[in-house]
Amino acid sequence: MTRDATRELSAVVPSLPDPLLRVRGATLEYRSRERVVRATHRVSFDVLPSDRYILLGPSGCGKSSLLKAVAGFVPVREGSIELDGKPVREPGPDRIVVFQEFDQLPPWKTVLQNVAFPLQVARKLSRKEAEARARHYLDKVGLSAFVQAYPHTLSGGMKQRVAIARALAMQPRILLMDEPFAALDALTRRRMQEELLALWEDAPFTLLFVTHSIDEALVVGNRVLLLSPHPGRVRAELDAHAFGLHSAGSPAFQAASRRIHDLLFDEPAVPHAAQAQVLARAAA
Amino acid sequence: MTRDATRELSAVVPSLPDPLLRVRGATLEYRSRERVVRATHRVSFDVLPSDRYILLGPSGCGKSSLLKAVAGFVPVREGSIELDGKPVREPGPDRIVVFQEFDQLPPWKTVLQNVAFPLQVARKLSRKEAEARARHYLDKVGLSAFVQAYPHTLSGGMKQRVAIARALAMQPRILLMDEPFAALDALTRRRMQEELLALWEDAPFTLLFVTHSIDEALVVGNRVLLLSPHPGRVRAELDAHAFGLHSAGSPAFQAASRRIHDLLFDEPAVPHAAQAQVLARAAA
Amino acid sequence: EGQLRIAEQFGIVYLLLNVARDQQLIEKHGKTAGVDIAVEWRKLSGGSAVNDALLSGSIDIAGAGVGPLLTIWDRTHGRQNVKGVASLGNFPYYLVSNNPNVKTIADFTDKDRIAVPAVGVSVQSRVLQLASAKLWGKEQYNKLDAISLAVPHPDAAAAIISGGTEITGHFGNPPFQEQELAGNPNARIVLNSYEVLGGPSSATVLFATEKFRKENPKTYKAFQDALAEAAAFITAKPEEAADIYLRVTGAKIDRDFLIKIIKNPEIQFKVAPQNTYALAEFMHEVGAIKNKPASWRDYFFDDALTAQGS
Amino acid sequence: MATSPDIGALRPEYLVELEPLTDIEPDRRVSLGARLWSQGWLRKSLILIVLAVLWEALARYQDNDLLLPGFLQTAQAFFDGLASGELVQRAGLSLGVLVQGYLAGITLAFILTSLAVSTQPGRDLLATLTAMFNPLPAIALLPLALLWFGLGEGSLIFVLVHSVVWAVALSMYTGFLSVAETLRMAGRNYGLRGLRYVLHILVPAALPSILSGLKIGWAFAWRTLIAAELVFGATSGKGGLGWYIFQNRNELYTDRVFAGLVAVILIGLVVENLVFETLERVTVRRWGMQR
Amino acid sequence: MATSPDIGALRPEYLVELEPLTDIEPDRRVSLGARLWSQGWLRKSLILIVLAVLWEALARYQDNDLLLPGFLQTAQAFFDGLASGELVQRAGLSLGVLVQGYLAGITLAFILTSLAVSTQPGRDLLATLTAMFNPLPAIALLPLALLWFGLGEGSLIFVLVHSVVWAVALSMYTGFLSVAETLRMAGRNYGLRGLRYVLHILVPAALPSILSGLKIGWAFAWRTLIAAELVFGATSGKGGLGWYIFQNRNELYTDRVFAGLVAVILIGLVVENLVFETLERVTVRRWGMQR
Ligand SMILES: Nc1ncnc2c1ncn2[C@@H]1O[C@H](COP(=O)(O)OP(=O)(O)OP(=O)(O)O)[C@@H](O)[C@H]1O
Ligand SMILES: Nc1ncnc2c1ncn2[C@@H]1O[C@H](COP(=O)(O)OP(=O)(O)OP(=O)(O)O)[C@@H](O)[C@H]1O
Ligand SMILES: NCCS(=O)(=O)O
Ligand SMILES: [Mg+2]
Ligand SMILES: [Mg+2]
Repeated sequence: MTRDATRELSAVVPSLPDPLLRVRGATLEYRSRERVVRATHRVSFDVLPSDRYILLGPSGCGKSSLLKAVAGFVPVREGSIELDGKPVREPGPDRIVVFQEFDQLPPWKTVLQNVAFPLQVARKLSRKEAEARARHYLDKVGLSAFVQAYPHTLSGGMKQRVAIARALAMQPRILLMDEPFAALDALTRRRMQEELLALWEDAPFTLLFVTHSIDEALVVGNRVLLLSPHPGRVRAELDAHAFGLHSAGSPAFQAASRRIHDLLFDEPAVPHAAQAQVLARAAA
Repeated sequence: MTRDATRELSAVVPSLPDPLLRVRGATLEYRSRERVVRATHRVSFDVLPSDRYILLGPSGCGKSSLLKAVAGFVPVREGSIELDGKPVREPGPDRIVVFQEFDQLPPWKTVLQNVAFPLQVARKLSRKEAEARARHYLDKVGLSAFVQAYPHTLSGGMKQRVAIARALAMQPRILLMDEPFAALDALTRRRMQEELLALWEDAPFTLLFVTHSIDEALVVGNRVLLLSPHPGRVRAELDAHAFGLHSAGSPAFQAASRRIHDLLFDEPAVPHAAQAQVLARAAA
Repeated sequence: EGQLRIAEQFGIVYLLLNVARDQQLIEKHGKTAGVDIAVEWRKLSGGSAVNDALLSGSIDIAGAGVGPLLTIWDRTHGRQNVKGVASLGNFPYYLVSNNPNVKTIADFTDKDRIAVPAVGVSVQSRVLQLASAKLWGKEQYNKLDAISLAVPHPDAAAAIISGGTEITGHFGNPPFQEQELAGNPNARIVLNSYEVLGGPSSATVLFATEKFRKENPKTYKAFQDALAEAAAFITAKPEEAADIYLRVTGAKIDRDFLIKIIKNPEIQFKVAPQNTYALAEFMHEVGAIKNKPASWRDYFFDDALTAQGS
Repeated sequence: MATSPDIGALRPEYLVELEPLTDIEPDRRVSLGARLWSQGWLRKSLILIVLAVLWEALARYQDNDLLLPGFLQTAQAFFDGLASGELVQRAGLSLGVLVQGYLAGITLAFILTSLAVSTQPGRDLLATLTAMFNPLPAIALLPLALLWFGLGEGSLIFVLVHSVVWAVALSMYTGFLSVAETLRMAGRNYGLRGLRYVLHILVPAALPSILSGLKIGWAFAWRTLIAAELVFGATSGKGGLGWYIFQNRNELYTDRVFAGLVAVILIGLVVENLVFETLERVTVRRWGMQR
Repeated sequence: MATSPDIGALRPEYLVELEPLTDIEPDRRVSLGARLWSQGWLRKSLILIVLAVLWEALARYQDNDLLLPGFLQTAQAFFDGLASGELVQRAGLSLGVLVQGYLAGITLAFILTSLAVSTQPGRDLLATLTAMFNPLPAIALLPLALLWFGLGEGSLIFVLVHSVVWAVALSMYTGFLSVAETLRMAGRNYGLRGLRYVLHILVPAALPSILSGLKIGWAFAWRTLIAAELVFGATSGKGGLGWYIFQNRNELYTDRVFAGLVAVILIGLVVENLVFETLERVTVRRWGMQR
């Protein structure tokens, strides 16, 4: 990454609030006995309080890995990740994640318990309060009728919506969402986007949001980080605060969308060819 | 369902070829000790040879269930499903499925083996032939560099691409794809759509394709079945053969997209409220 | 003092203990000597379990065969110094065969199998070895070990009685050997331990550690007196002894059959050890025990009760 | 796209106005045969009957009731044992010890496994101890048991713990290790750690393996108890089922030996079908974690 | 949206021209301590040494070498046994039988489980047989073994099979039942059925459970063999380790008894660390199915 990208952004513009999340030169790697896969390479960015910060990039570029690193599941191999000025060391309920996978719901808990349980554990709510809040958010994601169902009886999209409700109900310091709406139909997706933004309007929280939809990035986010193909490097950071739920179709929106599209397309040709970064055949 | 929707479509228009897949009044239900959930209610449709037939509908409306029923995994509770005039009874390699879930790849096989193995089993290819064909299709989905990787080291989108390659390589009688591109970024998704359509151009196959993206439905499909919210019933069958990869943005395309959008939106209000169809507290 | 934990094993060879227990003889003699003795009766199975229990201090008096006594005496020599307290009587061990071709041990062939509790190391095996040594010479003493098998008495007895298995011989003990003879017309005695050992000899004995004897002289004495009285009782009233046996052990063995065994003239209920030295000498000879006892007095405590032994 | 446009014209589009769904009819009745077949206890009883008949036939063929009494003869002895109350009392004594040893073994397994799942030395310790001690027969522990616990229940429980703990720990640990990564992450994300993490995430997620471990442990506890009771015998007439079997074996009452074994089998069947089966139904099967 | 527009102006957008990646540096060296710590055998050896020291200390404290000989004394007896060749020969004999019984047990378990996974009667049969026979101690089978197989290897293998088959079948079956639905569907979708389906899909998918079952089965096979050799103890020349232990126990050579047990333990450790550990590394752990 070039020097001007790693510069201290907040130092340049002193009137900005201190970043809540500060990622500096974060390199993420997965190591196994046979090979080392570099997922991201020296990625830096700042998420300010109340930001709706989007990570956008091609499949396999390390978006999920970055999110997991912020959540404390994947250690940085180089660089640093700080939350409120303190390095991220381990997972915690101040950073609730909506994972990309469908198996993130404990199958032994009903939909209601799935949402209520972490509230009891992490927010110290009584069972009653927790369930009341859980019902509230399950209603928002349109699953009121399924509160007593077990996860294995839900469709893919329904599972993801439970996970979304769980995360929203937790009201964490920073909400980490990994393609949360990918499994949802146009209508439901739209409703979810509305809910998310309405909640944010009510009481602004900080959001780190992975998506692969350019339009969604512009609608949901106020700031978009564009990542290069594997291994992910910062390609650009763009402003998106001007666009909202009702901007789609407007010429400015379409122009922004096209711009991002081109930034992604204009990568040196055959971006998939040399994807695997086989660094070494180490004997760990 | 009303009478005119269940009518024998091919009988009305005698010059059409016989349908490859014929679904008649298919009601699907999941039963457990505690409750019975009706996933679809008397759904009928015909898929003609070389159709690219799209199932479109809100989350939880039974799209995946329908696809699984066609694949032979979920029995119809009422009605019938016939392939080539023979009722579907069990799964088979003539109907290869790309599942919606990410855990459909045997974790004990590398990416290459995951694609090659079913070719050896079902297409009776030699190991060499199978691997050659597997490599060919893995290249098409941009995973050449990862042929030796195990599935657990892949990103969500990469896993789905392996499943797509596996399905394409099998060249089945009918290809069943359940939101195959949902986990993919705009660019990769576009490339996948192109690949799929190019393969179809090369040698037309029959495709039953679940998506929640209206645009994707219009681009990929030549025929779109619109399903109502839970439990899924046929809302409309629309023609989409006029639109292709390069139609997006054209006024006709946008009109078609809006029309479908409205059909989905115009459902009686609060479609999520009474979703669960708790038929009985049966003691099975 | 005042506490006595006794471990016995299964079988009629422990009849003496059963009578002492039923008649509360130990308590009685304890009272006479001025101690209240709380007696605890344990049933264990197998010589090793008895050894382990004694050495771990879980029991005070152990009952087992002469073979185990010699072994434990040898191993604890100069340490715990385990020695015999009394004999439980003279019982013959019969080697019973249901193979019509086998008249003496010389007739066993490779096809035959002799069941013993533990090949090579059980009393039965030792006796068999001694007999072999006499028959074929010292070097050949373990010739029959090759066709011996470790089989628990009841299974071996069942096999001998019902036939149909490879087991054609069983060197058992009472009452199994009597049951075999009674249960299968083909069964006959091929070898009698008395012949090998030179006359009626102690089969089952009681033993204890030197420490126990030293620290509990009154209890120890009371116990020995009780045994003596029990022996006299059985000899005098075999029928009553049989009833006691049935009562105490809860065994369901036929009463007449039991009385017949008790009255068997070859069986003598005596507390003084008899004719054990031949076995001890032989075990030393073949290296089973390292210390050579000068006489049977080496491995029995020097008590008035056993002074009449041989 | 390249499809000829007339195809669209051949297939008219259509639209359906949906009425509210009301006509959902009740269950189709299933045939009597199918309903009977769906009763697990009936199918299993059938199997038991077949086994009993086979046993009886085999016994008659062998015609050697000292080694293999028939089913009927054993049933007779069994009911005699029940009637006299002896079998019930003995089984009660054994079960008492068994349950204590079993629970102690499970607890120990849980502690070892929890340690193993949270620290590297714990992991090595579990692997090493299991590999070392699991193959050791109970008799090997007898001298130690006697030294430490004396003759009696203490030693029996010690031996039982040994026979339960390793198998249960192995199954539990395998279950823990196989919990899906996403689920682990979700649990850690709630802020769960240590014991709460194990209890709230790992245990339920590994429940299928844990249950199979518990079943195996239960069976081996029985086996070991029966074997150990032979050695430890009885204090003043107070022996359990193992002693009952041993004593009757000594007296060549083979039918009673088999009656004792039948008691073991019946208790096993009851525990399997009432306890474990129910547990599985209300947990792993209900949760869709097992078919 | 509601964010004030000036915030965007405060944070300039930026774009980075990416050069091809070349400067990926090699592995950081890890410290010697960390590298040593990462060696499993070293950590485990440490545990073994600690255990040996504890043992020796305990033995000296108890000071009763007929019940608990110390580590050094046992080591002496062990090396004597090795030197005389007796231990090796006995262990060889035992292992020979063990492997036969173990393999037969696994095969039977596999057949039962495959049946169970494909048919309802098979399922009932497995559940019933396991619940019935698993708790039965090996001695219970003695009369039957005598009748059917006579004394010697046949009977030993029969008893071994009994001790292996149920535990392995239970674990295997649990593993099969817990295979994720999508994976099953994928396999059926290939057109796999029957045995091929079991072998190509269920077995690898259930491998963690199967391996834990195999480990448990292996341990129980050892236990049972040792116990059974006492009983079926072959003829004196041909007895295995169990025989060696039994004989020496009878003769109160406790150090040799422990030497025999140490042989069992060592074989257990070798099998665990060479066979099972390797198997796990190249399968379930490599495949990400187990941590
Ligand atoms: N557990 C793992 N072990 C090894 N490599 C991994 C692992 N998880 C991810 N990777 C690799 O890291 C890279 C980035 O993966 P990541 O899941 O972060 O991508 P992503 O941007 O989320 O992609 P997608 O949009 O497809 O979900 C990929 O090349 C992938 O192969
Ligand atoms: N295994 C199951 N057991 C019980 N109910 C189920 C099961 N699978 C699905 N369902 C129910 O069936 C209905 C339809 O599910 P299905 O997965 O077919 O929906 P879908 O249209 O694919 O939704 P999505 O777009 O969210 O994937 C849902 O209400 C769901 O709760
Ligand atoms: N069947 C033998 C069991 S055990 O006593 O070795 O645990
Ligand atoms: Mg991802
Ligand atoms: Mg679906």
